[in-house]
Amino acid sequence: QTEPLKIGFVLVGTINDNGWNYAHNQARLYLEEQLGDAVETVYVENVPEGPDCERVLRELAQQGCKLIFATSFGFGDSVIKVAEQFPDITFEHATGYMRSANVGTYNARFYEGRAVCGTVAGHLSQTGKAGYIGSFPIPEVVMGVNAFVLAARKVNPEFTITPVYLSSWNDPAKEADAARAMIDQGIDVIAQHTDGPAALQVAEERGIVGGFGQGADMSAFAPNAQLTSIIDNWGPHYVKTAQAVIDGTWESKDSWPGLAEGEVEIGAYGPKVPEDVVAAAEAVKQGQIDGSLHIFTGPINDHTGTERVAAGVTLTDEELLSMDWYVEGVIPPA
Amino acid sequence: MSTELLIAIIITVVGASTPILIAALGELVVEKSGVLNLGVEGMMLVGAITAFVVTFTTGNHYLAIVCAAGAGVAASMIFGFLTLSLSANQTATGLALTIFGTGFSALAGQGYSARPVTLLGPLFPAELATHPVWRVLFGYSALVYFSLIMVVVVWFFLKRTRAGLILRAVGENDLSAHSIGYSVIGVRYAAVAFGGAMAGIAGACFPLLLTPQWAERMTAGRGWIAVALVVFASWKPFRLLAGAYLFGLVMTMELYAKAGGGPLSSIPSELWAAMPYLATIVVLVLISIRRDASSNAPACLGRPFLPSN
Amino acid sequence: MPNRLELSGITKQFPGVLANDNVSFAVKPGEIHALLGENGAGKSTLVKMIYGIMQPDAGEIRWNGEPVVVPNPKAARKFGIGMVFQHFSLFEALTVLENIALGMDAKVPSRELEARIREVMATYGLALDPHRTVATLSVGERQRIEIVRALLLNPQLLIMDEPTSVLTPQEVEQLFTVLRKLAAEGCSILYISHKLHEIKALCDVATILRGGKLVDTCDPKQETSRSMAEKMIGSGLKDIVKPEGRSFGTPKLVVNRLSTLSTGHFDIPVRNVSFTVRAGEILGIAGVAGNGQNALLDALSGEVRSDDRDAISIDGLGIGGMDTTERRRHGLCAVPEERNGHAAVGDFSLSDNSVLTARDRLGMVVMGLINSGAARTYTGRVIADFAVKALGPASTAGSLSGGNLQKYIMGREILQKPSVLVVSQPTWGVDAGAAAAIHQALVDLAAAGSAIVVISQDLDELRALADTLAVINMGELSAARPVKDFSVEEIGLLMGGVHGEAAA
Amino acid sequence: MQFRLEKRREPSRVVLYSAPLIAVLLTMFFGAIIFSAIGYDGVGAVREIFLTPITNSLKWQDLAVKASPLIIIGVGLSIAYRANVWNIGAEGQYIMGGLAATWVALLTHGMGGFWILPAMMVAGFLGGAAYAAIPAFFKTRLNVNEILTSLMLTYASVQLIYYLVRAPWKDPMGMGFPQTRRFASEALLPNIVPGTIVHAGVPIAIIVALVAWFVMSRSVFGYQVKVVGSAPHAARYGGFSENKTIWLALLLSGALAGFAGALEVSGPFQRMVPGFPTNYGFTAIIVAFLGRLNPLGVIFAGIIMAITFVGGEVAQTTIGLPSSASGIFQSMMLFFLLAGDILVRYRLKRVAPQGEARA
Ligand SMILES: Nc1ncnc2c1ncn2[C@@H]1O[C@H](COP(=O)(O)OP(=O)(O)OP(=O)(O)O)[C@@H](O)[C@H]1O
Ligand SMILES: Nc1ncnc2c1ncn2[C@@H]1O[C@H](COP(=O)(O)OP(=O)(O)OP(=O)(O)O)[C@@H](O)[C@H]1O
Ligand SMILES: [Mg+2]
Ligand SMILES: [Mg+2]
Repeated sequence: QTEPLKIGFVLVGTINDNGWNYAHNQARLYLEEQLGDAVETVYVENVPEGPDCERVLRELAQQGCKLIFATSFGFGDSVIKVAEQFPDITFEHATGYMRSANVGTYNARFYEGRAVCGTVAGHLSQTGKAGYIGSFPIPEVVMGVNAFVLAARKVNPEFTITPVYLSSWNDPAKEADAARAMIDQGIDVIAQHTDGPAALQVAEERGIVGGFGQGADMSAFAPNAQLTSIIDNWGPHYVKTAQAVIDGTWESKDSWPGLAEGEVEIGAYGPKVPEDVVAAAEAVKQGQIDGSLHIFTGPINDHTGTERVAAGVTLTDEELLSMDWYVEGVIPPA
Repeated sequence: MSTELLIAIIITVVGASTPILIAALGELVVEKSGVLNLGVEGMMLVGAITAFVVTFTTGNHYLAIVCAAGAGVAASMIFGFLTLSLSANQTATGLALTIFGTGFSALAGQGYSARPVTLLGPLFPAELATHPVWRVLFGYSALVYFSLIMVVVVWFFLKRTRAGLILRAVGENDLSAHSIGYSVIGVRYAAVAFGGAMAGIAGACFPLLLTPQWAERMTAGRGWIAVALVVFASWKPFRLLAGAYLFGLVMTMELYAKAGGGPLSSIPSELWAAMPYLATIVVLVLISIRRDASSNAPACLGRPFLPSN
Repeated sequence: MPNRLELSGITKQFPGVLANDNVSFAVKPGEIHALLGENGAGKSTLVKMIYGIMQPDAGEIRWNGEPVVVPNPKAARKFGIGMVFQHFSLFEALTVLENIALGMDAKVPSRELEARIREVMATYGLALDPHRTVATLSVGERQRIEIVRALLLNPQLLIMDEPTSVLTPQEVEQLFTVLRKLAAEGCSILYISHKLHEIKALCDVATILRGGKLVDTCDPKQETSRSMAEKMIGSGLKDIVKPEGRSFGTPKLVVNRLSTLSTGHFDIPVRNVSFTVRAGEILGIAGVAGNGQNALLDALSGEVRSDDRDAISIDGLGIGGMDTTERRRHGLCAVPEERNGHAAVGDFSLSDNSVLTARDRLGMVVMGLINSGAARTYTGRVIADFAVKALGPASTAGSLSGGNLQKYIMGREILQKPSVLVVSQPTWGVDAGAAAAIHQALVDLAAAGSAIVVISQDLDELRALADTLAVINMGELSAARPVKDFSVEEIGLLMGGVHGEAAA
Repeated sequence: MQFRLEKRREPSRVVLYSAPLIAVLLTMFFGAIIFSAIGYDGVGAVREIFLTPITNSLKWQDLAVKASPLIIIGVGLSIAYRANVWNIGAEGQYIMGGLAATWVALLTHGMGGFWILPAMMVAGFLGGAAYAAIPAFFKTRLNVNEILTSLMLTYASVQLIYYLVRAPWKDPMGMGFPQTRRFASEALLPNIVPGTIVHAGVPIAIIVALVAWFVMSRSVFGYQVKVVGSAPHAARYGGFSENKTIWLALLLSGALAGFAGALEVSGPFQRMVPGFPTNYGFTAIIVAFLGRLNPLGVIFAGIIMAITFVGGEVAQTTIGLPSSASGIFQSMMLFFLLAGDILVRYRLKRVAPQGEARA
């Protein structure tokens, strides 16, 4: 009888955030369910980025975790440092880019989901204006904004999107007010990169065309307004990684799966989305799954109208991960 | 700017201002009695989670508001017991109360964050608020009218009633009030409890008025703004009203400017986010330049009451 | 007719102090009854129990013949007991009307209340504007509020705890007229004061407490001030030994056209004050509280500095621009009237309090560090020389009684042998024995060649102590003259702001 | 049987110094009861939070590293609070100190030199002091409440980090993520115990506290702070300027907070990140009180707070206690301490029930 593999999770927020950390915790539960007695998991929530994270990682290592998932970008430095001290423990860092012998990185191609949402928005929006609520303009978010509007403009070439950054990770009241401000100024589709359902709830209340669940299905909060949702499904990756560690086949690499691998899922479509739009959206989804469509394939102009990507050229992953410019159709903030 | 948009902005500003106004009104009464309770943020969080849980389990918004007020009172009584009965340092106790409220609400709110509730609907029948102009007057939920009525009530209470006079007297000179036979501690307990109830209701505004969900630390620092506003308003209820709406405006303008993509949207979002806080400082300074403001401060504010017998 | 008030066996124990020990006496209707005693004899404690602020540990209170319990001041007022406090219980930011309303138990509509106030004021000849904010009123006017407040209740017993310590002689006389009128109407008055000649002039009976025990009841009209004082302290009273026919030396402290700015809301600044004090001379400055004494003391001590270097000089050296520390180095020490919190820090030990003012003159600081041994030694000397009742240099200042703290503070300054000493209210609220000791120390310091300025509201004190006298009124100082050239009436008129010819 | 509070003639030193210990014990006791009552392993929670970090020697380095910024900031705050100056914006001053040090590190990136680290420390000192100068200026000039200004400035400083690391200071090699580049080795705080994470900031914290203790208890400056704090009138009378003391108290507490920021950014963080504000400034307020506003006490209080943080994480992993529990334990500790304060000035006395007393 071998010891179960002890797996630790380090979460930047609470598992009750309805979003990012919630999704990771769901995946942890999925992992336990899938591998049963072979694994044992623990998690630490609300871990600040920086030295506190370092301490938590060491704590988990000392408690006998052989595999540790650190699920926030800001944990990167700490992971690299602690991994050096514990060479026989495997670390996986979400959304990071620094790897070492025992540190791997993983992320999900959320932009693929954004493209599906953008397609729905392009079809349904009457004003042709969408809003996008984010906390900070980091590449991850910029990529999502761009994917969304690129897809929408394939349907409606006049489509625009206005990103609004709140400069705060967690202020649902402000998210709701931002949604109100958007709706009051003619925006009828809202996407958000913040974790909570606040914006969707406003969309529901105001009866605009709608919005999209982020990270998880949020139809409970907005049964009519949620057009569809992007679901973070980390479970398969966790199962695969844990199995690889158990089997001794794990090696350090970057894993960036998307719709095709089931890492990103598109949730159920809302009642407002008619058949033909569902079909169009599913086509975009399928295209990305079978590789026939990559949303960041040229020609792409930036927001000033200058061509940034020539026809037929596709942006590399490297370029995507450091994206700091907006495509045409984005009304850029500062 | 179209009238429609103007009205829409007004409505959003009113919503954003209401919790701050309610909490600040409570704190104003507390401070008028000579007590400085810095635990507003903590009490608001306790109120918010209570309101959420009650709404979620019973669906009754008004019951939720009452329970939030009760929870706020309960939290404020920790503060009251320590500072009034045991003469503990008010600043430290208030800070501890905020830490406590944050921790308590997070603990109590476990498992509630993936749960939806509904907002408290408008008080008046929808027919009254069909026309946009009528909507500005009749389109709000009871919490908004409550906040406005409380401005008048607090003003009237402090200025026109005997109980208000006694409360001011206690804040002005506790030893004298004691020697002519008023229960300083009793009056202050009442004031602190009122402050707690108002902070609890202010907290209830978050799930019931602004965004129908529970999220940890969802008050996001607005309790502190409420405390600052009391000084800003130099302890006057109507100035408090103006102040709260000014802040609601600053906080909301940012979002309208960005969402509208106008020239103001080129201000970095970090500067926008810092604006309410910087504005608070600027206003505190402006108020202080006019010397009379501080003379309106209750003379015993923040000092423990230590009668000689 | 039964006694209005009868106390029997009243006892009150505080930790370590038996404040009242089996005290029994009675007050008849219409009687003006004095309560006398040294500091800490238990007078305030006793009346606080009558008024319901405190509860006796044992004993009985009878009111109009009935045994009663007075649980709180409200109940006392219901019985018809009014009280004017030793320390006023007014709310500065509120109006006269609001202050009075607060003292009423029933809610009276403000219009009606105002009418009744005007009526009471007319009856007793008290003038006051009900709508003024208290902060803008003089001390005498403030006391009138307290009296009106008590009178509105139609009291059968009025308790007054040291009401005259802050009034001009004329105001005292007015007060006495009111009290006599009240007594004639049948109201009893329980009157506490340290001013024995007032007791003689006003009271019918005097009850004397010592150490919490009742030691004597007498008729003050049959006694001398001295005999009453000796009963209070239980032994013979020492006189100030003041060498006759002293000659004064050269001018030491010269103040020349000193003016201050108005600082706070209601502080009166001083204008164009000039005087000279010579070595060996004691200059008394009389005046009603709130006429600029505080501003004068602050300006002299250096707490408020002057723009004009030469407005104040010591031995010819202009010190107007110096702060308190520098002035102390040049020999000027000062004692403000407020003891706890101004002249001393209540939370600090006496030793640490010595560091507050004596650190430079007595070398308690070496290279920025405090030599606590030196501070302790010096404090021990002060305690011994001035008979301060304290456990030792490590006792906190706040644990001392007011009188003992005052002795310590005076001792702390006097033993520094300042060449100029400015003191305010050196014996305010201090009992006769301690006051005599402080007076003697001041006289001795002057005899050793220091120049002394005594600011006081107590004319008896000034007349006994000072060589020359000036009167301060509304921030202006009259010319200084030898004290024996003044009559009490003249000083009183000057204090009230009447100058020159009118005074003659 | 009833109890009554009775004023002591002299404040009790025994209670003064034993109260924090009693507060900790009461917190453990009631914490165990409360958490058991709501369905957690209460005894386990107390054991893991309060005892494991002490008994497990692997945790000592964590305690030291976590406690040292708390101690440095707490020492500064205890001095300010003694002067009756309520600086609750230490978090902002800590941030500004960190930013100032970062600025030096980025400016000197690529230059070698032993002077870089000291320059960063000086910058941290000045940065924190400069930020504290704002409330000091408004307080002394216009009598604006320093509690509010210092707090509001904290929120503003957080946004300043966000802005700087997102735009002008962004790591060019950082894949667009909002953080600065990693500091060069000259700008990193050295480790002093090989094989651990204990950096030079740890002994510095102890030294800061000891020096502050000496200054506060022996020097005229310490005396001045205490007089101004307990009796401003008496201070003026004794020749101490209240305004000057407010300035000194705010600058000193700000400088120490900024210094802590510089140590943190050059030590554990090694670059500026949006997650740099970790509430040290707010937690240090509790530390200052728990330490009785005495620099020596602050050392112990800092360690106790560090224990609750470290233990809080242990309890999460071992017994599944939610992270919010540490906040509840911390506030309970402070509540008990503040409640116990009254026994410094008063004693509890048993009194016979009413009725019997009146014979
Ligand atoms: N709670 C207390 N416990 C012990 N002693 C006390 C307490 N409160 C007051 N005292 C004692 O009371 C005295 C101070 O009271 P107070 O100032 O009324 O004195 P006093 O004798 O009336 O002097 P004065 O009239 O000059 O002010 C001190 O001797 C102090 O020891
Ligand atoms: N609240 C108190 N707690 C403890 N002791 C007290 C208290 N109040 C007064 N005492 C003590 O009781 C004694 C009587 O004080 P009391 O104030 O009655 O004296 P007093 O005769 O009014 O003196 P004074 O002439 O100074 O006003 C003093 O020794 C004082 O120290
Ligand atoms: Mg007394
Ligand atoms: Mg008395």
